[in-house]
Amino acid sequence: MINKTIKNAEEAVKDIGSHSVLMLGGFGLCGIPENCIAALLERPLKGLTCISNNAGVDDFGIGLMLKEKMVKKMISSYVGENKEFERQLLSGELEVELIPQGTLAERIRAGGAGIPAFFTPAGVGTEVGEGKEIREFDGKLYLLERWLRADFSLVKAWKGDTAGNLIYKGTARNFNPMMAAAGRITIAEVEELVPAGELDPNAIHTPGIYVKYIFQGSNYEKRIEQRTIRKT
Amino acid sequence: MINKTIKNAEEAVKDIGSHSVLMLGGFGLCGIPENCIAALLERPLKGLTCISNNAGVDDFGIGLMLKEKMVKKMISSYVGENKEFERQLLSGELEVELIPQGTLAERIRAGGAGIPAFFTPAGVGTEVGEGKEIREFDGKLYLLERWLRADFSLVKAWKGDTAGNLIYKGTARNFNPMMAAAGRITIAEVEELVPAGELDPNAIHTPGIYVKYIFQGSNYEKRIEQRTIRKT
Amino acid sequence: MLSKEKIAQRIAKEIKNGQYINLGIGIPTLVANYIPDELEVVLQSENGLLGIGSFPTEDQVDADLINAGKQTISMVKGSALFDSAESFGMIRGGHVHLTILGAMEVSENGDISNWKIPGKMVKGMGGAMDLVSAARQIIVAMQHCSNEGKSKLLKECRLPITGVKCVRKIVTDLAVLEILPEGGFKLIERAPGVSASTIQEKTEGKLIIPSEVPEMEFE
Amino acid sequence: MLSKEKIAQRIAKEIKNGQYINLGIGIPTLVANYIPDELEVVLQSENGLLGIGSFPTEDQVDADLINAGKQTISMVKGSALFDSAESFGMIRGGHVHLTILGAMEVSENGDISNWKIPGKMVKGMGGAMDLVSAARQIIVAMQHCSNEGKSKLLKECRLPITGVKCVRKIVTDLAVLEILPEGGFKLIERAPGVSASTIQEKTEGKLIIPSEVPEMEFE
Repeated sequence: MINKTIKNAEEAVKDIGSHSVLMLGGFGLCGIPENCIAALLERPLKGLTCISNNAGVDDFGIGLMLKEKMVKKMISSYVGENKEFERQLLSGELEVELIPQGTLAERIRAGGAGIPAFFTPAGVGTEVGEGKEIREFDGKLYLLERWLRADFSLVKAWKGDTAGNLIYKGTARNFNPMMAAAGRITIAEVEELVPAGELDPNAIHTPGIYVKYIFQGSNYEKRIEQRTIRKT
Repeated sequence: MINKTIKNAEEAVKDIGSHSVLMLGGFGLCGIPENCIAALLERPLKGLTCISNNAGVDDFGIGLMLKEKMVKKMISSYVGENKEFERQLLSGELEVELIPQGTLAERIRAGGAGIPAFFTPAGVGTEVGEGKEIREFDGKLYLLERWLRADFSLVKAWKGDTAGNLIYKGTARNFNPMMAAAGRITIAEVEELVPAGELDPNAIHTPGIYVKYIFQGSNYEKRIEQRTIRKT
Repeated sequence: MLSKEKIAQRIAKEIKNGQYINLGIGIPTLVANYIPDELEVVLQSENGLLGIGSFPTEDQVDADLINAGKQTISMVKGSALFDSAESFGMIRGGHVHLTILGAMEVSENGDISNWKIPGKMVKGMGGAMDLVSAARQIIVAMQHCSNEGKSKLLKECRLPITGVKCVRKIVTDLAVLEILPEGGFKLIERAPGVSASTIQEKTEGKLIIPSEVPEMEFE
Repeated sequence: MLSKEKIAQRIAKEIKNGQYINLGIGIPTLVANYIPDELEVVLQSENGLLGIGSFPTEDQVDADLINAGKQTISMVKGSALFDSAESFGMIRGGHVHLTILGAMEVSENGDISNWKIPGKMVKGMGGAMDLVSAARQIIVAMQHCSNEGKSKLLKECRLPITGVKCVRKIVTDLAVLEILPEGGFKLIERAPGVSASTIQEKTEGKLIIPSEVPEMEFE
């Protein structure tokens, strides 16, 4: 089995250049590639396009990359919770493309699966549909949407093996599997890296074929945005 | 949690009428809904449209339904291994639509996922492309393909719970998950049915939302088409 | 006038046994607290979970298990986890029966605005456009008027819309209203102590008032 | 003239370290037996497996684990199982590096026919159209001539085609050939003892014969 192991996040991101298109997994701060983001912050990068459902918060996740002014453009579905983001957007420093969350997920899935375009009902009659082809199927209107692909996809999984197979945990799966497939070069960071053969082939969420490099991350903070507790 | 359990295959297929459109999971004879097929054979059905990657063999699987002349039309990707099928086709008794396997899988997935149409490169310049819209994206030609949906989807899983969640085994997964999502009414037969809560939510292949009825099947034959053995 | 909790409580009465339901952020999230125990329903979270449970106890908190509002949650028995493409396939494919979500404006033909205030707020639409384009039934939970007292039930939406002709039912702090296929808000129920004429005053869009409009009832 | 095993053995030399490979039914399946041990490659089966292993022993046979030819198989360490939509997403998305498949005819511009003989055979295309439309590299394994001695390397395919301008390399019982971007079969290697003129005789399409054409070498 092909061994995809590399040492750490620093090695993982060393070939990422300015003006690259990146996909970063996660929903809010859940399932984000913390180690890769930290390593990117150490590099003198500019003009990145980041495709990610959210843009982190002011002091964590992609928010830190925004602070360093590495990001030229964000492609996201929801970008609340972030003041620096709002400032850069309103001042015109940052380009933003907002996409319905399901369309974002499906465009990324299409990128990995070799589907250059598809029709979806989301956004018909709204700003999102402006300039896009509209077509009727069985009496309902749909928009034509294109695939999304990236130069590098940075994904985070719970467990992984040296062959690049990944298993996510809970709702930290979210955008990670589709992004793993849609990156020309996909880098996976995992909480636990095991030898090929130790994961149940039937329980794998991302087959290793999509993953170019894998490493075991460290010091996961896993910050919680809304810590809601029930008392008993 | 919603309980979707029914007693057996007989109860499962009792509402299926003549001229229905059915999807049947499986690749070859691997992962086919054996119990449901057996129960269908006991009913006086006619004019069915069956969407299934293959058409079984002469004396097993969908082949048995062909013998009973229940099937008006097959939508499949590969139909070798079946003499009665070939006879009915050449005599004009049976309509057949052959679809590239990946296009078949994606059209079914699209049906379940609310994507009415998508572009794929498979079949461009061939008979499959005749009469279909062709469009160029990034210098490559693609065909526009429509979704497929069914009145009833009959799927077979390894384990299932009363909430309809399914886990498949080995390569018996194949078309079953997409079909489960693309049926207006999806019936799942499983080798082992457990109470809701006993399956790991992280290991589920088909979420229960897609399944209307579930039952524990019996007497699985699991016939092997090509028994290839290594000696040692 | 109803509190947010009362709006949620009233909406809960719309829920039917066996439904799969997506609850939006805000008042819709509160609806979960009022679903009668005898109903078997499943709550979907568009970030990848079927079977949302209650908030976790202190020692159950798991950063890897949140709802679409980024709140920590738990799972009920029989839950399933999946990725975002599968989740929105579920939504787009019409497998979710009921979507309950908030709105900034609703128009008399069922258009809804809830994602953007030009020049002021740029949070994004999240999953709302997908949900309203595909759910079989959409109920909106909202305040009848803005903080400035202006009606949010309009002839036409002024803010950029989230979806066209998709809202069927609205529960506000003043009333329950249905949107008629030919357009117009039909008054179905009044909040306790609120008169039809008050509701008329606070509704900019076309309001249809039947001869009898009962008050909402709460257990 | 090469046996099927020798054709497979020659094709195995085209395989590079680190490749993900889809092997078709027939001669291509045999290629697996000749992949050098020092190469780390992964075999994909389009019915939902990455990491095909050897045939199982009698007591390992599992009806739920078959390859695309419906043969019982085993899995290597590090395998992954998935559904057919994911499998063809992988193929269509260009993640599979190399596809090796059989053909009934190949034309000098790289068209391939392998799924239908009108009026005679109606088996269907299976996954072949998806594979040839998307794989980065396609190698065809075939007999140079039909049982009746007619060339199967043609100016234009006569049978319904499976894909347009997609074949890059062909290994037959007589020769290794490359299809040139501008069209034409370029003779790369001859089977041991087979002369270029014999190959010319048996090739209907345009054959380009370089001044030196080495014989195939086998270990």
